[in-house]
Order: sequence, then C-alpha cells, then structure tokens
Amino acid sequence: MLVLLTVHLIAAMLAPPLVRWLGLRAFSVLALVPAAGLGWALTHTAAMREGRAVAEVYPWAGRLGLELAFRMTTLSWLMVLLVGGVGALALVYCGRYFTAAEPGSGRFAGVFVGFAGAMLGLIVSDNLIVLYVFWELTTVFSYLLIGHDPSSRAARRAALQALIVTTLGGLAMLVGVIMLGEHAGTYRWSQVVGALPDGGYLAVAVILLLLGALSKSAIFPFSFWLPAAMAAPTPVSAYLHAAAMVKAGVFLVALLGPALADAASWRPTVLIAGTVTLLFGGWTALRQHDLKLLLAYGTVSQLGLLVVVLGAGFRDAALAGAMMLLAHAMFKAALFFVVGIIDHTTGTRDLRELSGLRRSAPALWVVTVLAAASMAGVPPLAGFVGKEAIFEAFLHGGRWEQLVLAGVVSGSALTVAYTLRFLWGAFSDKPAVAPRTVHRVSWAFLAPAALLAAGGLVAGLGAAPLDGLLAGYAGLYSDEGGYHLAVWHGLTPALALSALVLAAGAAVFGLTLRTRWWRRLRLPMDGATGYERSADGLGRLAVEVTGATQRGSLPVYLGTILLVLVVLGGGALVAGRPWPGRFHLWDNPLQLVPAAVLVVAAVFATRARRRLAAVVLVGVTGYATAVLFVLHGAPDLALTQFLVETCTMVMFVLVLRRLPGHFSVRPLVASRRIRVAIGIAVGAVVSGLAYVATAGRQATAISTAFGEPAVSYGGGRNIVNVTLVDIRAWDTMGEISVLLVAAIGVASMVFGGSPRLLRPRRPPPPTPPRGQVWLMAGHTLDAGLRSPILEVVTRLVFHTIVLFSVYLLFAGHNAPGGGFAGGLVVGLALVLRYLAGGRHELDAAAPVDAGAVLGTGLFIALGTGLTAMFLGGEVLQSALLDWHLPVLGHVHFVTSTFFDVGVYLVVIGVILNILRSLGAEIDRHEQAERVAAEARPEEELV
Amino acid sequence: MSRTAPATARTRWRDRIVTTAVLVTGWMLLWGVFSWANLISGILVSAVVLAVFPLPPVTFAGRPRPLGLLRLAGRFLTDLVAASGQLAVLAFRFGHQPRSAIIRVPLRVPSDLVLTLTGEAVSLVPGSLIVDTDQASTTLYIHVIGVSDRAAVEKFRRSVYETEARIVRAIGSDAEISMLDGRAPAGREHHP
Amino acid sequence: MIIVGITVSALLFAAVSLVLVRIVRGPTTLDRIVAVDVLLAIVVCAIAAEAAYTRDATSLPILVVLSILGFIGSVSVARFSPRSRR
Amino acid sequence: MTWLVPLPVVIPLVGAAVTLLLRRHPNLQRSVSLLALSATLAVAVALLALTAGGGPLVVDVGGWAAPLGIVLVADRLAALMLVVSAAVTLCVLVYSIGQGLADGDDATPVSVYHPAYLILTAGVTNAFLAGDLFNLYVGFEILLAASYVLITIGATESRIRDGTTYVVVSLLSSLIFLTAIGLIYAATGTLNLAQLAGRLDALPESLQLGLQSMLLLAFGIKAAVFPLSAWLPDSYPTAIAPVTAVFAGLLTKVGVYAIIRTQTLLFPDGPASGIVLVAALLTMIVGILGAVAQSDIKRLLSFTLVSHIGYMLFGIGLATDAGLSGAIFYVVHHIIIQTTLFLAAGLIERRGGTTTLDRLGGLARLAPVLGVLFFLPALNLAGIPPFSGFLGKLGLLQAGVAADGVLAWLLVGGSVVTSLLTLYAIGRVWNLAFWRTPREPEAAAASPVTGRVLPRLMVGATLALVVLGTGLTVVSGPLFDVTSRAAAELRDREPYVRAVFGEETP
Amino acid sequence: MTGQTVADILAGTCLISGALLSLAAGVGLLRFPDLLSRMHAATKPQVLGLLLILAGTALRLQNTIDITTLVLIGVFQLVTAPVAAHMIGRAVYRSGQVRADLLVVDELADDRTNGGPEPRHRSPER
Amino acid sequence: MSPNLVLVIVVGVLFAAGVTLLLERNLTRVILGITLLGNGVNLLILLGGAYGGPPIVGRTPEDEMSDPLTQAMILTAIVITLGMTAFLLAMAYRSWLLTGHDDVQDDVEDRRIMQRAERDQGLEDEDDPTTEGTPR
Ligand code: NA
Ligand code: NA
Repeated sequence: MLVLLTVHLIAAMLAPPLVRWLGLRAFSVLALVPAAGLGWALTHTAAMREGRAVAEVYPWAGRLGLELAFRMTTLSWLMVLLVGGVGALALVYCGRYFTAAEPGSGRFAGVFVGFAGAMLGLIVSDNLIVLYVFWELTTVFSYLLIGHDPSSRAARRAALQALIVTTLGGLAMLVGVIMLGEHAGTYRWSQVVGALPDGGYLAVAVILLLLGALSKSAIFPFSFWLPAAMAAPTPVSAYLHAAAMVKAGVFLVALLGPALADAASWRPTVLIAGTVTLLFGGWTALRQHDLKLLLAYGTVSQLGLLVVVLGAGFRDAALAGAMMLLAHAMFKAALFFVVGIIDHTTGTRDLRELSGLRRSAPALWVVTVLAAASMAGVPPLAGFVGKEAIFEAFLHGGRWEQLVLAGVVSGSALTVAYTLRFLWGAFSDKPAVAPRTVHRVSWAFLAPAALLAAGGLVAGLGAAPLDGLLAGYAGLYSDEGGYHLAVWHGLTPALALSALVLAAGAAVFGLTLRTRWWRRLRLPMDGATGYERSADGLGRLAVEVTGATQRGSLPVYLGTILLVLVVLGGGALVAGRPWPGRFHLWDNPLQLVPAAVLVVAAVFATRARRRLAAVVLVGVTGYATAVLFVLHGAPDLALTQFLVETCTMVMFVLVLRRLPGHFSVRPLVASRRIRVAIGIAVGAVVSGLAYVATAGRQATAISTAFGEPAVSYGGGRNIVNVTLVDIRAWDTMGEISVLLVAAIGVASMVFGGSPRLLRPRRPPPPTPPRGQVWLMAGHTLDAGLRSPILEVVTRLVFHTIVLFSVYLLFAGHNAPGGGFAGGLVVGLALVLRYLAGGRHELDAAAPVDAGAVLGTGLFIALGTGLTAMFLGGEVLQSALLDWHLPVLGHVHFVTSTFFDVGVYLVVIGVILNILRSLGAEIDRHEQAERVAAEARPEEELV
Repeated sequence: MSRTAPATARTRWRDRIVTTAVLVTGWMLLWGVFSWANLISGILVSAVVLAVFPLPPVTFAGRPRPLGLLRLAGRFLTDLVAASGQLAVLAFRFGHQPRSAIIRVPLRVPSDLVLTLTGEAVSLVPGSLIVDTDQASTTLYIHVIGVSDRAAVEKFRRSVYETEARIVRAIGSDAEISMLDGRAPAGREHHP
Repeated sequence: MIIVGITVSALLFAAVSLVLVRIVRGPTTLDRIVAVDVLLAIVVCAIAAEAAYTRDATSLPILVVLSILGFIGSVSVARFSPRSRR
Repeated sequence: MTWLVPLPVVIPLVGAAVTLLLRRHPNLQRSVSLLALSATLAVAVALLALTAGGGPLVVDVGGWAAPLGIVLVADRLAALMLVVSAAVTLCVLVYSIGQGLADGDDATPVSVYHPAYLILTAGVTNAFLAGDLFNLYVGFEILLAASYVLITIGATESRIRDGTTYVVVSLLSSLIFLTAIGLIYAATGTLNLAQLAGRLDALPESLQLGLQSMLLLAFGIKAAVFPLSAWLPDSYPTAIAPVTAVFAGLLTKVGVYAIIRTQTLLFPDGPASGIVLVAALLTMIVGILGAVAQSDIKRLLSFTLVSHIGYMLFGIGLATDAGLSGAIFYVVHHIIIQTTLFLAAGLIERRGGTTTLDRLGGLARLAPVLGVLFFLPALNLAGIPPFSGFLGKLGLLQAGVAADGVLAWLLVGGSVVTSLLTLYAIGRVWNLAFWRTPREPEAAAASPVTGRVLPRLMVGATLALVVLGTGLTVVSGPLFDVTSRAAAELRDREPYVRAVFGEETP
Repeated sequence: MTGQTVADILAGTCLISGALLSLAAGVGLLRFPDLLSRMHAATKPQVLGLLLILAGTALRLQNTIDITTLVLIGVFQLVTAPVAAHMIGRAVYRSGQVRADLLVVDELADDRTNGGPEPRHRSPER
Repeated sequence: MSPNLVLVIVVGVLFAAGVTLLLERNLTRVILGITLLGNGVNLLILLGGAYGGPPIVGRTPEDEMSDPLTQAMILTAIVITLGMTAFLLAMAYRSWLLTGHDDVQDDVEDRRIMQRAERDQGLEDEDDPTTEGTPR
C-alpha cells in the first residue's frame, strides 16, 4: 500500500510538467494511477471474500505512536474500489472537460492526484493518527481544488469555509483519537478496539470523533460548506463531493461503528444528525434552480442517510449501508458528470434556461435516466437494492429504529422528488424556454458517466454476489441479523415501502411544480448563517481582545511587565511571612552619607524638567554609588564607575546639545501618580526580595575559595581582576562583544543614510599655521570655541593620561585597574582631544578605523583563548611565566594579560567609535544645517 | 617658545628626551618603586605612547630655574592659604553680598604657555578665575571676587603681573625674562 | 584618630548636603556643573580621608582617575553649553 | 572531544572580529561570515552526535573547575538547539546576502551587518551552552545588544520608533534578569547552575517562588509570553526581512530555552507550573486572536509567533517527560518554520511591494514558486499533517491528554482552537495575497524595491528552509527520540549535575 | 609623644582643615549671589582643601609607594581643576549669567563691544 | 547572611525612581530611568555579597574580604550599561533628527485596531469585492 501511495505522490508532483508536455492527454495518463488502486484492490477480492485483512507496517515516529500501519478490510476494500474507480473516471473526464487553454490545469491535475492518494491513504490506514494525517490532507487538497479559480470571490470563500469547517471537526476528531490512543497505549485501530475506555471518557471521545466525521460528510449542522463548495470545477465535485472526500466521514462512521456504537453518545448523535440532514438536504434540493446545487443538496441528504444507516449499529443496517455507499458513489458521480457535460455544452446549469435537451442529446438522456433511477431507488438498480435493505433493517428494530424509519422513508420520497426535478429540469421541453441544442457530446466525454450509470445496473443485478463480499464488513457486528442483499425478495413490506416512496415522491414533485407556498419553508437558522455569525463574532472578539491587550504604547507595556513583577514577587513575599528578623542597619555608618545623597538625587531626578538637570542628578547617583563601592571594599568597581560616569556624562552632553533644553511634554498629574505608584511598588517588592534573599543565605559563597588559586593559578593578587580576566574570562569575552556591538550600533544609528543628511564632500581642514601649535588640528575648530588654556593643558596631559592607562592595564592584576579601566582612561583622553580640538583633532589623534581597533582587540582576546586550546589547555586557560633576567631581576608574567590587552583595545575602539558618531558626526550634521540655514537666510534658526 | 624656528634634529631629540623623561617620571611615580625593570618598561611604554599618539612638538625654549621655582611655589602657597581663608570668611559672612570685577590683563610675554600657566596659577588661588582669553594678544580676562573698588582692581592687576613675572623667572628663557622689564604690556590700556 | 574621623565625616557630610541643595536647585545647568565639580572634589577628599583613616592605600588609583579625568565632564558641558560660542 | 564545546561561540566571534577588519572587502566579508556559520553548524552537528551517544559534554573554561569558574555544558537539549539555530542563521545569512544587504553605506565608519549578525549568533550559542547563570545573562546580553543593532539597521523613522519599543522592553527584561541573578546569588552564594540545583532546593519555598518568578518574568518577556508579549508584534515586523526572520524564529526560543533550562534544573517541583500553564493558555488565545485581527502579513505572523509560544509553555508547564519532549520538538519546529515564513514574507514584500493584505493579490499566479514557499510552511505552522507543526502539536496533545488535569484539558482545548484559528488566519492570507485578483495589477512593478524576478539566493535560502522544515517530518522519529531523551535527561537533573561535578556532588 | 603621634596629630589637623574648607565651599556655593562668585567658592576643596587632605593622608600612610601616588594626584588636580573652572566660567559669562550689578568693572564686556584687544605681533624667539 | 538595611532601602529607592522615569514617554527620561535601575541592580548585587576589605590578596586577610564575585558581576553590568546607554542616546538623537522630538510614539497599527474596538467594529473585510481588481 505504501507503494501505491508513493506512486500517487510522485504522480502528483510530476503532473504539472506532464500536463505541460502532453496537454490534456496527460489526464488520461494520470488516470492510470487511481486505476492502479482499483486494480490492486481487485486482486485482493479473494482475500476479502475469505475475511482476511491485508496489512503493512512501516516505522515513523514511534514515540508518538506513529507508524505507517496500513490494513485493508472489506470496508476499506470497497472504498478503494470507489475511490480508485471514480477517481480514474473523473480524470478521464477532466481531459474532455477542460479546454487546453484552461490556466493552472497542470497544478489542478497534481492536486487532484494528490487528493486521490490522500483519500487512498485515509482508507487503508490502520493507525488512527495516520488516518488523521490523510484526513487533513484531503481537506487541504480540497481547499486547493475548490479554489481552483481564485479570481472568483465565491470560490475563495467557499474554499476557506470548507477548510475551516472540516478542520474544526478534524481537530476534534484528533483529540478523540488521542483520548482513545493514550488510553489504549496504541493508535492502531485494530488494537484500540480491544482496549477501549468506558463511561464518560468514552462518551466524550466518541462525540469528538463524530464531530470529525459529521463535519467532513457535511452532516447537519455542518452541511452548508458542501453546496458552497460547488464553486469547484465539476469533475472535482463529482469526485470529492460524491465519491471521495465527503465519504470520508461516512467511512469513519462505518469504521468506528462496530466498536463504538454502544457508547452512550453514539446513537443519539448519529441518528438525529443523520436524519435531520436527510430531510433538510432533500427539502432544500427541491428548491434549487442550479442543477449542480440541486445535486449538492441531494448529496447532503444522501450522506445523512448513509450516516444513519452505517451508524445505526447493527448488522443488517451495516450491510444495507455498505450497499448504499456503493450505489451512491456510482449514481452521484455519474450525475455530476452529466451536469458538467450540460454546463460545458450549453453554457448554463440553470434548469429554468434549459429546454429540449432530451431530443438533442438522447444518449445523455439515457445515461442520466439510468443513474437517476438508481438514485430514486427504482428496481433493479443498485439504489433500489440499498433502499430495500435499509427499509428491511429498520422495520425490525425497536421504537428508535421505527422513528428513524419514518425519517428515512420521508427522506427517500424527497429523493424521488428531486430526482424528478433534476430530470425534468435538465431535459424536459419547457414552453417558455427556447430549446438548447447540444452539438456532439463526444463518447469519450460521456463514457465515464455511462460506465458509472451502467455500474449501478450491474451492481443492482449482481446484488447476490456482492452480498457475499459486503457481509464481511457487516459481520463485524455481533448481532444476529441475517439479511441478504438481492434484487428480489418477494412481496415484502419493504417492497411496499419502496413503492410508497416512489409514489409519494412523484406526488411531491407534482405539487412543487404547481404551487409555490412551500418555498417559504426554511430552517430558522442554518449552518451557513451560523458560520457567518461565528466568523463575524470571531472578528469582533479578535478586535476587542487585541484592542484591549495591544495598546501600542511603550509605557503601557513596561507598566504591565512591572505589574506582573509586583504581583508575582509581592505574592512570593506575602507567602513567605514572617520574614527573617536578622538584619543590620549598616556595615559602616559612613554608608549613610552616599546613601542619603543617592536617595535625594534619585528622587529629584524624577522631578527634573530640564534634561541636563536630570542627567546631572542621575550622574550624582552614579558617583554616590561609586562611593558606596569604595566603602564596601570594591575599589575596582568604584574606579570603573567613576570612569563610566564621566563617559556617560560626556555622551549625554554630546547628544543633548542638539535636543531642546527642557523635556517637551509636561506629564499629566494622573498618569504621573500611576507611574510613581508603580515605581514605589516595584521598589518595595525588589527591596523585600533583596532582604529576604540575603537573609535566606545559608551556604558560603563560592568566591570565598577564590583567594589562593587566584594567586597560584591565576597569577594575580587582585581577585576581582583575576576573576575578570581568568576565572570568568568567558563572561568578559562576552561583555566586550556587547560593548563592541553597541558601539557599532551607535555608528549605524548616527551615520545611517538619510537624504537630508547626504554628505557634502569633506572640505579639507585648513592648513595649520606655522609655528608653535599645541594640537594636531586645534586650528580647525571654530575660533569662538577654542581655548588656548584647554589646548595647552590637553597637550601637556594627554600622553600622561595614556601612560596612566597603561599603568592601570598592567597594575590591574595586583591592584585596582585592568583593561576596562585602562581602556576607558584612553577613551577619555581622546574625549579631551576632541573637546579641545574638535572633530579633526579626533581624527588626527586616532587616524585609524575604529572597526580595526575593535576587531583587533576582540581578536587578541579570542586569540588568547584559542592559543590556550591549541596548547592543550581549556579555552582561555592562562599560564604563569616567571623569568630571572639580568638587571631586571624577577619578571612575572601571566598570559591572561594578553586577554586584558584585548579588552583594553576593544574599550578604546568603543569610545573612539562613540566619539566619532556622537561627537564628530553630529558636529558635521550641525555644520551642514548651519550651512543650509545660511543659504536660506529668511529661515530663522532657533 | 618659537613659532618659526626650524626644528633641527638636535632640538627634536632634545624635545623628545624631555617629553620621555617627564613621562618616565610619571611612570615611576605611579609604580612608586624605583627599579631597573620599572625604568626600562617606563622608557618602552613612553616610546610606544609617543609613537602611537603623535602630537606637535613642544619646543621648550626656557630652562627651569630652581630659585625661581621655589619662589613661585612659596608665594603660590601663601596666596592659596590667605585667599582660601578670606573666601571662607566671606562665605560665612551672612547678609553680605560680595562685589566683584572682570579685569583684562594683557600679559607681557607673548606665549601660550605663559598664558596658560599664569591663568592656572591665578585660577588656583580662590577668588579669581579666568572667564576668557585672547590668544592673539595673550590677554587674560579674570573675574575677581571681593573687590569693592577701582583701587582693589588695580591691585589685583598688579598681582597678576607679578605672578606672570614669577612664572617666567622660574621657567622662562632669558629673552622672555627680558620682556618683563620695561616693556609695557601691549594692547589697549585699561580704561580710566 | 576616631575623633578626627567623626569630625571629618560630619564636616564632609554637611558640605555634601549643601552642594546637593545647589545641584537640585540649579537654576542653570552650569550651576549644577559647578556644584558637581565641588561634589567630586569632596569625594576625592573623602576617599583620601578614608584611606588616611584606615591606612589603606588601595583606593588611591581612584583618586588618580578623578584628579586627572574628573574635569572632562564639566569641560564637555561647558564646551557645548548653549550660546557658549562667541 | 570537549574542545568542541566552546567553538560555537568562539567561531562566530572570530568571524565578527575578522569582518570588522575587512570593512573594505565586502566579498571577503561575506565569505568569512558564511564560513564561520558553516563551521559553527558543523561543530553543532558533531556535538549533537556526541551528546546523543554519551552524556553531556562539559568544559571548565580557563581550567577553573566547577563551581569556581564558568562551565559550558552541551547536553542533548543544548546540542539540538545549536544545530537548529546554526542551520537557521546560516540560511538567513545566505538570504540576506542575496538581498544585496551589503554594508553599502560607505559613510558609516564601521561595518555593521556582518559583525552584528555574527555576534548575535555567538550570543545565541552562548546562551544555549551556558552552565552558569551569570554567563547565561551575558549570552543574552550579547544577542540582545546585537539584536538592537540589527533591528534598527537603516535607522528609518519607523524602525527607530518600533526599535525603541524593542530595545527598552528588552533592557527592562535584562534588568529583571540581572536582579534575579543578584537575588539568587544573595540567597545561594553560587552561580553554577548544577550547584544551584542543589542549593535552591534548600531554600524556603516562598523564596524559591520569588526567585523563580523573577527568572520566569525575565525569560517570559524574551519568549513573548502573555501578558509580557505585546512589544513583539509592534517591533519585529518593521526590521529588514532577514532580521525579522531570525529574530522571530530564534530569539524568542532562546527565552523558551532558558525557561526550560531553569525550570527543569533549578525549580523542578516548584509551584509555578500552574502559572506557566495559565500563561500558556492566555498566550495561545490572545496571540491568535491578535493574528486574526491583523491586516498585514508580517504583523499577523508576529502574532502567530506569540500565540505558538503558548504551545511550548504548555509542554513545559505539564512538567512531564512527554510534555517537555513535545515542547522541545515544537521549539525546533517553530524556529525553522517561523523563520521560513518571515523570509517568505520578505519575498512577498519584494514581489508585491508591500505586506499589507488589502494591497496584495494574485501572487499565486504571478509567482508560483513564492506560492509554494509560503504555502508549505504556512500549512506547517497551522499544524496541518504530516508537517512538523502537526507532529509537535500531537506530542503536546498526547502529553496533555495523558496528564489529565483541569488545566491540561483546558490547554488541549486551547491548543486545538489556536490551531484552527492559525489556519483561519493564514487561510485569509492565502486567499487575499495569493488568490485574489490584485486591485492594481501593475502596482507591484512601480515600487522600487520590488522586482519581477526574485533574487536566486533569497529564493534558494528560503527553499532550503522549506525543505528543512518539511524534512522534519521524515526525521521526526529520530528527532523525537532525541527530544524524549533530552527531556528525560532534563527531568532527571542527575546526569547534568554529575557531568559538571564528576562523581562527588558538592 | 612619639613621632607617630606627632604625625597623627598633624595628619588630623590637615584632614580637619581640609574638611572645613570643603564645608566652607558648600556654604559659599549655596550662599553666593551669582554663579561666578559661587565658582570661587568651588575652588577651595579643589585646591587647598585637597592638598591638605592629601598631606594628611601622606602623613598617615608613610610609605613611598603611596606618597608618590599622592604627589601625582596633587599635581594632576592642580593642572586640571583650573581648566574646568576656566571653561565653565567662560560659558557662564558668554551665556550672560553674570550679575552686572555686582561688578565693579567689566573690561571683557568693553572689549567685546569694541571688537577685542589688538592682536600683537609676537616676535620670534631664538 | 544578614542584610544591610541601608543598602536595601537605597536599592528600593533607586528602583522606584528608575521605574518612575522608565514609564515616561520621553526617551531621554527612559534612558535615565534605565541608568538609575542599573545602579539599583548593581547595589542589589553588592548587597548579596560579603562586606569587607578590598579583595586583594596580601592587603586584606582572606576572611575579611568583600565578595569578589559580586564585584566581577557588577563590573560586567556597569560596562554593559555603558554600551547600552550609548546606543540609546544614539537612538534618541536619531529620533530627534528624523521627527524633531525624542518622545516614544504609539504604534499606528495597534491604534487602528483599538479604534475599531471602541467603535464596536469587527474585522475589515479585505476580501470585499470593491477591493478586488478585474479578473483576467
Ligand atoms: Na604608587
Ligand atoms: Na581661583
């Protein structure tokens, strides 16, 4: 079976090129593929007769209970015959139905064959999940087939509707499948039946499974999608909506029935939904003017009948159902083909516009009558045999079955009525309508329909041999039914019912021709309205929920996050009461001083209305933090913090020089209160957590063990520095990457292309004056900005500062300092050059690509790590080198210094890059604007 | 402090050695320990720093004069203490609004370095600060606090000239020292 | 030395408080910057005093940093202060 | 073979350093980037093979034995994530090269795209390998910092506006993460994850809950868990297509990964799994309703992204082997698929000039290849079988049904509804953008960024991902073996701890 | 009294004086009427106050390694503090934050209105 | 370990002030808020480590040292915050350059949906025949 499926898959993929190559003839070639399925099934007829199953298993995802387990039993055999046979005929038919110019026919062919393969897979799957897989594939393929002509809005919407409705059911079914599978520990249906759950669990699972089946087979209340799907090309309708896809639901009912029919929820669901569908579909079919829609509603009705019969849950009904399944597939597909021919040759399907076809197309007429008669249940056709069996089966049931029988009889009468309407509508001579002439319906075009119609006759006459085959399925029910299929059982009550049905149907048809009042009878709300309302409701819900949750406002998002923090953290705090009582006010009373400064500055920073005032106040908190670091025994931190604070101040000044001095908006009091409230809540929660967490510490910190190895293994006495460049050098490597990429980002942000800032050619800096100059390019600065004192002092201290940075770099291993601090110091030295001499001075001070500095620094740091690896150590492992040299004495060197040099260079590159961007480039923007403003003097520059 | 003197190889070397010496001194002070290793590494590091970050050569024409330096330092310290005291008193004198003045002082020696050093010295002493300079005329504009009248203004101006003189006598060249005497400061005279 | 420690702390605390008032009050950015400069000077004094008190020189590199680079922040503010161009 | 472990971080960083140096040689830059990411992929595959056979591979960085130093741990989960992320980043790189996204702006004094992209990759891989809480933070910071640069590349007005939302929210999450680390260190005195596993157990339950919720909050923001998710649809769609794609596919999953790692290793029996399940349900439903409400493809996809994070949380919250396994599988699936879809959306934008639904149309006819490139992953996303989205969902549903709790059943229902609505949402996209006749058929040609012919590299890269995503179905058996074993390994904790500390546990 | 005690007393005096100057600076900063005046107040802790405290520290630490550093700190401070003061003072004056009513004379204002002092030709040296 | 109450309070105040600024619309304020929060987190980490003298072997006895690991973490955090601040400032500048202000604006698309929600409207029907072109 895997081979067959693979053949379908390959054929589907080859179909588009094949159609391009062979044109419409390709369809006939492709028809061989489903026909192969038919042939393959026929070779197993004997096995079916003997009640043997044909099975194959291939592994897939065992952990999920997924395996490609295939199993063909009588039911599936029957379905394979139908799917393969009708599929092959439909493809042959397609070759005539489409014109060579039809766009997308290659894609169509591929999807069609793919669909046939999916249907085949669905039928032969033993693993329920694999069955679901094929189930959904048919849904998707049908979506594509219904939407074959996507320029039609109706087709698009119908396709989506069918997709959604059947997927909805499918998902429910999936859950049902999982419920059964998880309970049984296997997903093979042949094994699940032996390990079914019971009670409410089973009832729920059954409901879910039936939801899938009923929606797929367009059973009430899901019926609406099928008529809408008639937007598809007619061969599709014939195949999907007569023989194949809609039968999937019926098939599922038939498959599950023998095992699940006794579940509490099975019969009520199946019988009620089926009967309602049978009646509703038949009634609605009577109202249609479009032949295709008439057939569609007829199909709905018949599917209701099939569900009722196959789901009734006893042997005779099952046998009858199987026969009916066969009959329906043949006559309905044939009739769809006929409609297609009519549509194709006359250009209309509206029965009010059709007249005189009987005479102009007599062959068509004969074929149609044959198929229609089967549908109506006229002996000796297959439809008749099926109906008879149904009546017989239900005649002998209990009160429920009697009730159902009443429904079935009424429904069958309606079937007769719409059959007559179909024949009358398509073929009769209507006085008011000009007769249509049909030119030459080719035999090849008609052949598929004729074959199927004839099949109905053959099956009817050959009911007895069929009985032997189909009984294999019916026998799955353990009850004592003993009915046999046959054309003639004698004068039975069932025969009487058949006659009654034909008579009543004719009467109803006659009535509908003469009166109109019945047209007003409609269901108060059908599924289509339900779908529309659901879709609208979904839209409203989506808009409301999205409007409520997606406010588009950054403060709201941040506030939400913080509220969650308050709730979760606060909740944990509340749950943790009473809090531990041990605390101390301070480690050192001096901490109070910076703490007080910090609190005051922080509070006033929130209230400042001038940008720089706020910046200064925040800066003060930074300085105070640094002092707290000093008091806490963290000189490295204080050192870095002071440097960073200075850098930050410079960066703020560089940017804020261009922004207005005051904050633009004065915040509203109300929203300010909310902000403050959230702030206080967050502060309280974080404080609380900090308190509780610190007080909760029992274990000793791992860092208490750093001291000795820092010296002996890391080669440095400053443990913080050893931690940074050795113990946790990996972090530091990441951290310089962060810095580096942030610096890149600054450049990307400031230099980013923008038409307004298209750069003029860089004017050459004025040539330096002769004589004593203090800086390389101080003269390029606007005279008003220059200061000789600043220039001279910069000149005098610059090298000293750089020297100091080198000191920090090398001293850092044993004293406060290190690569970060050193790099920042050089950065600030460059800042000084820039402040004193302007942007050209910066270029002169560091005439290198900042990227090169960054890259080199990162490379050195990484190189240290990799070198250690190449030498057989771990990444970033350091080595201690000690030499005794003449004159110099003992020289002690740690290779992690190289790493620190990398850090140093990266930090320099970062500051340089920031300075190039926020300093020099913004200078240039400013200058460009000034030039532009001078060019247009009428514009006032504020 | 020449602006036109051609930089001969000798002066270039001298400048370099002076600069390096200053840097190496700084290096040694940072480490705080004299050792050959520190000296050699200091020279190396200084050389690298100077090579990586070149700046225009500063031709230092003068020479340090120990006596002048000592005099400068001594006077600076006394000024510092006195002024700090005065200003502290001023700060605590409630209800008094000190008056001040902005005074132009065109220096006699036309050198940026002298301008800078004089400015620094004046600034360091509490009560006076440089609000502007004019490089072309080597002029300092000094804000002075605690001057109540013209006489005080003139007194202060004289003190700045004295500072200038002390600085030039401490580190200036002979030519510069000669400029201090007899030559009236150029530029416009102060207004009556 | 304890008395010295307490006295110095108290004096510096008082000084810092006054400076902080100026920083908060302004009214101009330059006012605040001047005050920050003083604050930094006081910080240097405080750290040095702490070093003196504990006889621990570990924090001296911090002072080197502050003394040689602390002025850059104020210079940048002054340099880009509005209308500082002549 | 432990020497392989640091390489997925080191190689991209070396690549970044080299590309920075090669600013003036764009062709070389591209080659270096491709080489670096290909090498990373190769190493990742090797690691997966090694860990699948043996236990976790552990490296003590710098030779500092745990718990003193940082350990890098490659267990099955980490190795799997490495493989997927490396594959995806490589494909996206090819795509972006195809987009002609050279660092063309000569004015910018440094290269931006290639270094930032490589550093992003390094951050992601570092986060996967981190065996240390603070190093996990650093990994996050690396990838976030790089992402800030990438999301605002070009610095247009809308990118700045939307980028601001992204950057600020991410910064807040980083601050929360750092706070959590501070608190955890305060309470335990260690950062080593394996050691934390033991030390956190000893803390009072309420304190554990507090610490756990802070971590969950930090990661939840990054993973875009409702109600912490609203930033995502506002920020991702504006960036250039490859950036959006790699962010959508990968970055949120790093958050999910962190949740998995910390939940299983640090707080295995915590009371927070109920919170996780509720968040999962809300994320699914609110997210997919958001998708339904959108009329722009990229925004719609962003909302589906949020929604499907709910699936992963579902599995995590169940805290069973099956649930975790399903979640991990779903992560793998979703990384690939969501990336593919955003790349396809980029192609749509290129071909149609926009991603707004009411201005698109007819793409199925105009660009059939594009149709396939969108349709297959879209179905996959919607959980249509036999694609991986279905298989992941199947695993989760099985776990949910087997767990048999009230919340679990609610989530089974929520999952199904989400799946259906996802199908509805992408069905609308297909109907409108691909099927409907465009209103102005030639509007596409007018836009400067559009072209009748899609660049071959872009299509090729997208196709590769489509194939990869579809191929998951084929390898789902072995893949589920890996995820199941990874899940079991995670839930056991013992193999991880033993691998880090050797036999004696501190 | 040992040498140590003497040193401690001296150090204490230095430290307290320095702190006092800082306090005076704080007071001046708060009380002086205009910004330029306040800047004078600022100079005290920056210069003499700091020098005193550094001296006190030197007296306490009493070893070369540290004292050399203290010397450097003092020198750096003396070199850089005036530059900041000058730049700020200049910005203050140029932005007009000077209370003219408190000035006895303002010769800078005179020069600015008259176009500045005459440039002087500097004779080449050497 | 016993918590230091002064630091606990300072951390709380920094978080409170930082959040208050963070929730503003103005990007400059947001950046300042993040800076404050950064300081707060750093002090929080500091709080969780031992108090003591500088962790330099030879200067401080090992059992009197402050925790070096918290310091290494804080140092990393400080430097990262520096990078982030620079980037955010560049963003603020860019925002100002392009829009003339540095206020964070609301998302347009979200606003549109919120307006539909306020007007009790559902989805727009994009598949409206009026928006469709003529079929081939
Ligand atoms: Na020293
Ligand atoms: Na002064």
